[in-house]
This record gives sequence, C-alpha cells and structure tokens, in this order.
Amino acid sequence: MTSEAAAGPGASAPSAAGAAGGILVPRLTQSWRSRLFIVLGLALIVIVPTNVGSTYWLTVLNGVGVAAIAAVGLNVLTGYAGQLSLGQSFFVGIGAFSAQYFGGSLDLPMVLWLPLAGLLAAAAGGAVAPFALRLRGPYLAIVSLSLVFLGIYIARNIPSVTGGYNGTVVEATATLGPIDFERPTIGGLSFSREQGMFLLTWSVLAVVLLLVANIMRTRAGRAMQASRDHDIAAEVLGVRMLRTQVNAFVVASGIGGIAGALLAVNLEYIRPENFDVALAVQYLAIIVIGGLGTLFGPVLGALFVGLVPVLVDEISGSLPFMSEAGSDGLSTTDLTLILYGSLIVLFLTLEPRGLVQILRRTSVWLRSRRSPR
Amino acid sequence: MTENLQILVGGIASGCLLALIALGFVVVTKSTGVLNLAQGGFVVLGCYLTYEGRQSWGLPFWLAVVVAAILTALIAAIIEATVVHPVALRGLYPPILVTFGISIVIPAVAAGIWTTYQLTLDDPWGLDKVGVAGLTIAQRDIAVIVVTLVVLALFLAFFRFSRLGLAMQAAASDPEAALAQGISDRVIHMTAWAMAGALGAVAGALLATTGGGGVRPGLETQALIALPVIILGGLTSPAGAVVGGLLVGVAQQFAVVRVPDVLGSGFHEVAPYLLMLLVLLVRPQGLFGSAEVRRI
Amino acid sequence: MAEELRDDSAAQSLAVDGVSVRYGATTQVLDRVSLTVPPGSVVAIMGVNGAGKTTLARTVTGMLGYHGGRVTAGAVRWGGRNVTGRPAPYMVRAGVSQTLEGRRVFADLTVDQNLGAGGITRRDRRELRTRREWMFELFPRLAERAQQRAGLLSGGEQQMLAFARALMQSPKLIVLDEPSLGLAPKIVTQVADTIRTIRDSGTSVLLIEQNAAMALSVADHAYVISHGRVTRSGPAAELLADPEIRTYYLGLADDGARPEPAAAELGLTGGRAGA
Amino acid sequence: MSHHARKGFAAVAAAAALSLVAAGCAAQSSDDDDTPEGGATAAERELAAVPGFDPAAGVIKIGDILALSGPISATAKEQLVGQQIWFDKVNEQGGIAGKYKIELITEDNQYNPQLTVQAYQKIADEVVMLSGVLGSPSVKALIPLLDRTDALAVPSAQDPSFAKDPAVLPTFPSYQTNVTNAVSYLVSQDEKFKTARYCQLVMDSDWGIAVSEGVAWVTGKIGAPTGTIQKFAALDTAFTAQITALKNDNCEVVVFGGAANNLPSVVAAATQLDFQPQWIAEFIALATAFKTSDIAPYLTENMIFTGPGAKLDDESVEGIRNLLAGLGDTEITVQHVYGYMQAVATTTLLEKAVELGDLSGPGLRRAATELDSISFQGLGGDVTLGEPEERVLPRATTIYHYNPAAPSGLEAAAVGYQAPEGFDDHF
Repeated sequence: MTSEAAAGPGASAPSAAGAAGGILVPRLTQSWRSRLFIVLGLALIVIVPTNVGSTYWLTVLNGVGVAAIAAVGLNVLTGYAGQLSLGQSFFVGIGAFSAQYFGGSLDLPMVLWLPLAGLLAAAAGGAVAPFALRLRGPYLAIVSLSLVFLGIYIARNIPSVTGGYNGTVVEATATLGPIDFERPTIGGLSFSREQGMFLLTWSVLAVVLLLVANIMRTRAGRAMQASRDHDIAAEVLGVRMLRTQVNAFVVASGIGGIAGALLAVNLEYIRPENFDVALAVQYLAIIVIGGLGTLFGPVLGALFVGLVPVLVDEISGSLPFMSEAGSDGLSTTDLTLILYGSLIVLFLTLEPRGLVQILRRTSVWLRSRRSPR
Repeated sequence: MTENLQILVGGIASGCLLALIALGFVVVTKSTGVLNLAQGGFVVLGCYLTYEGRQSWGLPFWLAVVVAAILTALIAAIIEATVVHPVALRGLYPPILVTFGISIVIPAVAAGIWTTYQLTLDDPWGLDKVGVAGLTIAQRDIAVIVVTLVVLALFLAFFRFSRLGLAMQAAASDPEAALAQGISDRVIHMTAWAMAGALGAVAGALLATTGGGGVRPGLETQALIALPVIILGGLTSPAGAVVGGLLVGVAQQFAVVRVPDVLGSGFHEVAPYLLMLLVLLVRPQGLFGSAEVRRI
Repeated sequence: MAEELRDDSAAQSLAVDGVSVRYGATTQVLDRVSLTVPPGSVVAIMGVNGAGKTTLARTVTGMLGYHGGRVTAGAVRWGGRNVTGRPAPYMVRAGVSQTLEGRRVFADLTVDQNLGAGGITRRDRRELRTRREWMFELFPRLAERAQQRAGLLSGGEQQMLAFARALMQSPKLIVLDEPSLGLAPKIVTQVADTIRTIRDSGTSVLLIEQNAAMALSVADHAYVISHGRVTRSGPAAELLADPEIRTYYLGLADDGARPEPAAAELGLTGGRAGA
Repeated sequence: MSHHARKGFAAVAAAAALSLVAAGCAAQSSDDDDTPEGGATAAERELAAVPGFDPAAGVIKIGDILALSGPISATAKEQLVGQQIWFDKVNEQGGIAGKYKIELITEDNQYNPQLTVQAYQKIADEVVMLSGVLGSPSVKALIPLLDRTDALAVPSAQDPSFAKDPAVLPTFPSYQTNVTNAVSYLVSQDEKFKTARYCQLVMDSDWGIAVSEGVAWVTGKIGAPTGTIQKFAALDTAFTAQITALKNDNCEVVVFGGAANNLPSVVAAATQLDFQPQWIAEFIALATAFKTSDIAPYLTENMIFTGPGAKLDDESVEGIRNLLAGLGDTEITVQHVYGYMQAVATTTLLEKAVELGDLSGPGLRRAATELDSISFQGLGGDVTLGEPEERVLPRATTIYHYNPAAPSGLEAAAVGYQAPEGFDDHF
C-alpha cells in the first residue's frame, strides 16, 4: 500500500488513490513474515562484518549504512510528509560537528554524544521548519539548498568547533559500556575498526528503521502522510498542518544528525565542505531510487547509490577501450559516472516508484509462479 | 564614485550571465514544472561545442556560438523526449532526479571527448576594453550585456508573437487545459528544453571566453550559482530571472569589497542565498512569481 | 437501443463501442460502455460522482493517457475511423473539442490570448477571425473583456470563455465536462441555452452532467452511468418521464440516499448535485 | 506466532555462532601478517613478503591516489605521468636495489577526502606505500587510517602541517616558503620591492590562509608595508570588484593564491582596469594553453611564478633529462616535475627500507627516520628527514618568469632560490 506514496503530490490518478485508502506501514512486529525479516536483518548485522574480511568493502558498506540513516530521515520529510528537501546534508553536518564537539572536545561518552548530535540537529530542524514550510515544491527545494550553503559558511567561521577550512580530526570515541566499536573484541576474538563500525552503524540503522516504522503508525505519523496525500483535505480533517509538518522536519533533521555523528566517527576527519550540495542531492537520489515513503526504500537506495559506482568501477577497469590512467580520453571514473547517471535515469524511467516496487513486483511474480501447485 | 560605478558594471555583466543560465531554468520550470538540474550540463556543452566549432571546424566566433546553441538545443530536446518526458508527469521527484542523473552524465562525457585540459576559445574580444565616461569596460562585458538583452528581446517576442510561444504560455498556465486545446505537451516540453539548451550553451560560450576564464572543466557548477536567482526572481518568471540575475550579480560584487570582515570568510558566496531568503520572507513567491505557484 | 443508433452512418458520428478503461494496473473505471452521438445532437451522460463520467469524456477526447489511464477493451470510432487511444491533439484536429471540468481557463493570459490558444491547431487565419467574431457575438461579455486576464473573470464568464475557447477549433463534436458545476442557477440556464445554440450551429454535443435536470432539458438522448456501466439510456424525454430516474437522478446526487421528491419536481433548477 | 519467532531467534543464534567461527579467521588473519618478522636470518638474502611485495615475483607495488576525473584531473594526470617516468627509469635500471621492479597502482579520489579513504582501503592490502595522495584535505582525511595501520604516504600537497607527521613523507616546500622566497627574490632583484606595498588576492580557503601567513612573515622581515587582502571563491568568474579594491589601495605587489581556472578572469579584470602591479603566483595558477591566449603578454609583463623544478629544457639537470626523455613529444610542465619528485622520494625511501630489510609499514616509517635527507636530482631543494619532529621541508624554490616561448611558458629565473631572510620555523 505504501507504494501509493511514490505517486507524489503531483500525480492525480483519480479514483485509484482514493480507493487504495490509508497508507499502511508494514506492521513490523505483528506478522510472522516481518518478524522473520527482523530476525534476518539482525543476523546480517552480525554475519556480514564478521565474514567480510576486506576493510575496503566494510568501509563501503559503512558508508552505505550512514547514508541509509540520513536517507531514512529525509524520507520522513520528503517521502512520508511530502516536502521536497535538498538540505539534509546541513543537518548531517550539524550532527557530525556536534559529535566531535561533545565526544571529542568535551570527551563525553557515546551514550551522550550520539543522542546530543541528534537533538541538536533536530532543534535546528525545528527552528527552520516554520520558515521552510511556507514554501512548496521547487521553492522549498532551493531554499533548503540554501541551508547547505549557509551551513558551510557558518561552519567555516567557527573554527573553534569545526576547525574552519582545515576541518578537524574526530576524536569522539565509539564506546558503549564495555563495547569499544573501534577495537571490538567478542569472546577473545578481536575485530577490526571497520567491523566494529559496521556493527555500530547498521545497528543504529536498524533502531532508526524501527523508530520510523513505529512513528508512522502513531497518530502523528498518519497525520504526516495525510498532509502529503491531500493537503487541503487533511487540514479540513483536523490535522494541524503546521505542527505536523514541523514534526516531520524535526524527526528528519534529528535522524540526519545521528547519521552525521556516525559519519564523523566513520570518517575520523571532517571539514565543512564534506556537507555540501552533492551530498544533499545524493540523499534525495537515495530515497527516490529506493522508493519514496517506503520503510526500506532508503536502505535499498543507499545500497544502489553506494555500491553501483564501486561495482561499475570494478568492471570498467577491465574494459579494453578505457584509457590508461594518466592518459587522455575517457577515464574509469568518467565511465563510472556515465553509467551511474544513466542507471539513475533508467531506473526512474522504468519504475518511478523505486527499487522497493521492483522488489515487490518480483516477489509477486515469483509467488504467482509458485501458486498453481 | 567611479569605483562604485566600475564595480556596478562588473556586477551587471556577471549578473547577465547568471540571468542567461537562470532563464534556462525558468523556461523549463514554467513550461514543464520540472526543476532541471541538468542545466549546468548545457553550459558545459555550449562551451565545448563552441570550442569545437571555432578550433576544429574553423568557424567564425559568432557562427560557432550559434552552431553550438543549435546543437545543444537539439541534444536537450532529444534528452527531453527520450528520458525526461516519460517521467515528467509522475510527480515532483522522479523528473528532478532524472535531470540529476543527466547532470552527472554530461560533464563526464565532455571530459571523455575534450579532456580536462584548459583550452583557448580565441574569442573576438580577448582583453580589449573601451573607456566610457571615466569608466573602463571590458568589451567582453559589453558583449555579455548586449547578448543578454538580445536574448531577452527574442524571448519576449517569441512569447508575444509566435503561435508556439502562445502555446507555451498556455501550457505553463494549465498543462491539462492546454492539452485539451490540442497543444501537444511533447512539443511544448521539447521546445522548452531546446530553449534551455540554447540559453545554457550561449552562457557557456561566454563563460569560456578569455574574460570569462577560458574553456575549462567544471563549468557545470556555474549553474548552481543561478539557483538562488531563479527563486529570487520567481521560479516561472523570465523577467524575474533577469532582474534576479542582475541583483545577485551586483550584490555579490559589492559583497566582495564592501562587506566588513566581521561577517567572516566566504560571505560573498552566500550573499545570493541571504538575499533570496530576505526576499522570500517578504514575498514567498519571489519578486515576480505569481502566487499560484505555491499550489504546486 | 445503442444498436439502432449505430446504424446512423453519417460521417461525423461518435460511437463508443464496448469500452473498458483502467487506471494503472488494477483500477477498472469503465466496464464495456457503449454509446453513440449522432451528428447534430446533444447526448447527455449522467451519473453520480465517481461513476466514471469524466473518464468516459477523457476516453473520447484523448485525455486518458495524460491521466495514466488506458482502454483495455472495445473501441472509440469517430466518423467511422477507429480513434481509440489517440491523444488529445489528434482528436482536436479531427474535430473533437472539449471543455474540462472546472472551466480551466488560462488565468494568466488575456481573454483574447485564451481564444488564440483555443484556435491554435487551426491554421486558416480567416477562419480564425470569423470564429473569433462569432464568439464575441455569442458572448458579448468576452468582447468587453478581451484584454483582461482570464483569471479575473467571474465563474459564469469563465465558463463562457471555456466554451468559446473550445469552439475556436471549429469542432464537429464538443465534449462538455460538468459545465454547470459551481454556477448560480441563473447562469446554469444560460449554459443550457448556449448548449442549444452550439447544437443548432451544427456541432454535436456530448454533455457530461451531474445536474440531471439541466442535462435532460437540453439533451436529445441520455445515458446513465453507474459504477462504470451504462445502466439506463434512451431519449431524454423518455428518461425524464421514468419514475426511477426521477427518484434517484433528479432527486438526489447521493447513491441510495433518500430521495427528495421536491427537487425532482423542480425539473430545471432542481437537483444540483454533490456540493 | 511466538513459535515462529523462537525458531527465528534460534536460527540467528546458529548463524551467529557459525559466523563467529568464520570471523575467527577474518579477525585473526591480520595478526598473521605481523608474525613473519621472526625469520631475521633470512632478511639478508631475501626480504620478507608484506602486502604489496612478493619477493618471489620481485615486484614492489606502490599506490597513487589522485583526481583522475573532474576539474583538476588534467594536472593530476601530468603528475602521474611524471611519477611513471621515474619509476620506469628505475625499473629499466633493474629496479629497487637492482632487483625489485616497481608497479604503480592508481586510484581516483575525485579530490574528495571521503573517496580517498575508500580508495586507500581498496588498495591498502596491495601496496607497500602511497607515492601520492592528491589534495591537503584528502591527506588529512587519510592520516588517522595511515597511523592505525602504520602506513606511509607521500602527499601531493604543500601544507606545512604534514612536515612532522610520521604518516607522511613530505617532499615539497610549503606555500609559505614559496611566497617568502618569491618576495625575497624580488627584493634581491630590485631595491624598490623593499618598500613596495604588498597586497593579496587569495582564494577563500586554507590555501589562501597559508599564502597570507607567508606574506605576513616575509613582509615583516623585510619591513615592507602591507595592503588589502582580497578574497574570492573557487568558482568566481568576475574579479572587477577585487581588482578595483587592489588598485585603489595602491598595491605594488600582489600575491595571487588561486588556480589556473581563476587566472584568466583575474588578468582580464586587471587589464580592463589597467592595473599592472608585480604579481606573484604558484605554478598551479598556470595552464599550458595560456601560451596562445590573449593573457600571455600580461603574464610576461607582470607575473613571476614559484614552484619546484629547474630550467625546463636544461638537459644538464638529471631530473629534467630523464623527464624529457620519458615525455617524448609531450611538452614538459612543472606538474610533471612535481610527480617525478614524489617518485624520487618514494624510491629513495624504498632503497633505504630494502637496505634495512623491511618493507612493511613500520619498516618504511623506520627507514624514513634513518634517512638524513632526500635530494631531487636538481629539481628542488633537499628535504631534511630523521625523526619526524626534526624534519624540515625543503627551503629552495625555483622562480620563473613567464615566457610563451619556454616549455609550458615558464622560464626559470632563479633555480633553487632560498631566501637569505630565513623562514619561520613552522613553514
């Protein structure tokens, strides 16, 4: 049902949308299939890092995990509440520098710096929301983009926190009670930092997913979706538009802040320019490619955006017509960019409702093949 | 006084370039409702196709620019028809992201064809200048201003006097009603993209002149600078794009030299955005935008 | 009944033949609908909100694709040619014009420009000039306000402009979607008069109306659609006399709600739907 | 319902247990790498295998992380070509210690710090060290990782903060040093520069700050007055305002801290306003194409450039000779020199490490402390090595005049110039 979301505010398939009724979040803890899903997910969080020996692939996957968290946040605002934003990297940046400030400069433990990063970003979201929400569509998109530029400008000018142009090494330590994610040991076995970071990042992602799934089942969450689907009707129905949209903004920014904090400890060195427009657009790309307004869309989208360039790069390196590194002509990265951009175009043209929809259709198709028996 | 006038003229010239790029955004947004992130790609194509026409085919400068504009317009129209149109009506996000995908592809293709070395366009102005009432103005800046005026005049004449222009206005006002009059949305969208392509190409050629910094990679990012301009002027208003461009161009030049250090480093980079936010606080639809836009 | 009418072999007759329509993969909106609009006639389609009237109009005018719908069965024939799935620009050139629900004038453009946009598919300048003159004759208010922005017109004037805009295309058939919606009763009467004038000028009319009283007052023939199917059809006079029609369609808009006899009795002015 | 769930959890437990077994291998494999140090007796004859070095194949693999795409890829590619020329030359002569061939593995970082870290992770297990990491931000992003794995890199950057970092092997003089040398050179040529008014037009970035530091120091030293500091952003194309301000401030020398993308617009604005001070710029501000551009006369008239290198067509200099031989028909640029010098630094360190019998990360770091200095075949001043905290970056800068007839437009006016005024300690 959530796929209706992808039609977005602009589409007007008339009676179809009405008939589909309310948008339902997968009821995570009720059906046995979704329980199995959770269990499988949790298992993967342990199995993947312990079996992937390559720090490179773990780094890539950690990047995917962080991007997925930020995108899950953005998805609350854009996917569920229908507000197009190109400003998510601003909130991610706030989270990142807060993490370093609280965890590094003030040396607070992770149980404090991680939530504080989220809270600070959420507060910033709450502060700008009333202004941003006067605007719609492309206007909001570009105004939210200005947050990114303003953020970089501000960050450059408070070097005591951010290191200014030089950026800052991240000293915040990722330790939770006895578990040190930077040097994890389980039962006498020691693991690499990347393995620990995978555990941390993807566990937080799981928590954030659960959180969002549950928010969307609450009254406030339903109000967000109602405000997206039928702006005017929702207002008539008593959904307090402003408060609802501010809620969405706050949740989205807060989750973005948490992603930023994790980005900081993953990267170990951050500078204002990290949180630029390209990053903001990437988050938007992630949720649209994955599937707007769907729970797992951002995760699939992040996997796509994070892994496709890496995989294409692996392949294109072996193509005969590629130019040697250092010589003129089409470089491997150029080819990667061309294929990556083309894939985005292709996917959106073929299935504007995202990877989630493709997955769903595939599973329906598989089931329909099995059912005759 | 002279100093301020000198800065003003510089601001007007750079504002005109912003206006040309912004017009490209506006014509697409107005006619198709899509925020076209690939506009920067057209700037890149315009720059390199002009170079190709000038250096490889030996065309005179102006002819090279015209040829580059036509070719870029064709490419833009083809892109619209093949990949953008199928998603143009599917909500707000898919079309924006499709143009984002295109914006990734074009500079990479350009780098593959023309390398990333700096090149020289050999434009007619070079570093020539003229003295006017105590000011010295670069000829290239005068050319930029004149070209912008000419393009704007062509633009207005097109919308006022041509059937296609009327059709585009109708489509911008109400796409479904326009279709009901037999105005093909395919033709409208392709035309809008072609115009955006031509506008981007002309801007690209002017940016690639000696005074503009030469033929170089990375020109696609110039389009980003025009984003606050289109909001400032009103997303769907060609006049707004021009006024907004001039405002931003001039404001930015004065921000460089007339702003105290207290405001910190990088202020003139965010000045356009601050100006935009200021305007939006007063007029949420931008200077020239119509209030209906808010209902998108 | 449709069988008889289809025999009418005049060149410019519209025949909808067993058409089914879906939006997306699942939602079926029309189910084997058949109807005919003979040349020079007014045919009314009646039904409640969501019955499929507008979809039927879109099917005929080529607007279906724009809304993501498609014909899954049957055919639309115009003057004997199969025009199923043809887009609106094709239909307009073929002589089928339309007005949309809610009038949808180009608010930013002047009245004159609206007329110009309406006639944009016609290249004959002289024909356009005479058409425009005729429109100003037919709707004198538009002549007075030719240079005003259409958004500033009153609701009734906008409806007139919508008619005039569509008529600029010299159509053989005009499809009117809810022309009376949201208009004052007095204006509704004017609309009905205009529809008769259009018919008398030789353009046949397919009238989509919730206001059954108004529809039946101008129509020669009428169809009732419910849940995507034609449930009744016949000459307008016949339906007007039908007790069931009187109860459910002239009485009230709401499906199955208690009839309001008074409204049914009122005939022309009664039964303004929905709202 | 709960039945399924319990079954599910059991499955997880089983899976987790299995994975832990597998993980044992994954986790411990890294420990295995450290063990071979035990066989010290064999070190004399044959080096121990480390990631990136297989004694049996006789190949040492080196990584270079640089921007092979994007706006600055053209210069990056020239650096890579410069590196490759020296490595080819070494291989031709038998390789490191006469027997180990060098193989270069390149990764594209698109000048992006995050991608740099990712790129390094990708090749970390395949290379013994990095002969280049392009961009100060990228180097800074990589340092924590290099430190954790005890690895070493030659930075393609001129930030003085790298001088004393054990994770990097610095090769070039800092921006501050170059500016100091350039100003000192001007003063040595003409007394008038001693009292000239020094202004700046610098990019609003850490680079600009570095340039400003140098200007502040050297003008203080020679007692020259300083004027306005104008800034610009990387994407700016209009410079009328800045040039107007510089002109009104009566600037006689302007230090330019910007790239080749910016220079034509700057020259255009300066020409427009008839502003002709003495300009000082880094070689990074030049592109070969300028030789045929309208800005060439202005550059010839008004600008000097700093950088490594020597007379670019002087075959008596070993480094130039090798570069010219390797480049063939391609015109030599300072970027080629730059890359070549990184390669020289790399091979010098490798020779030492082989001599010490350890090509591992810690081994290379130790070798770096054992080396006293590296010299660059006449292309730049020596870098003083030893313990990290004792290192001193090269102090010599080559000063170029612009001359369209010279290779890439640069005519060396003073090779390896070193300011007698001296340098601030942290340059």
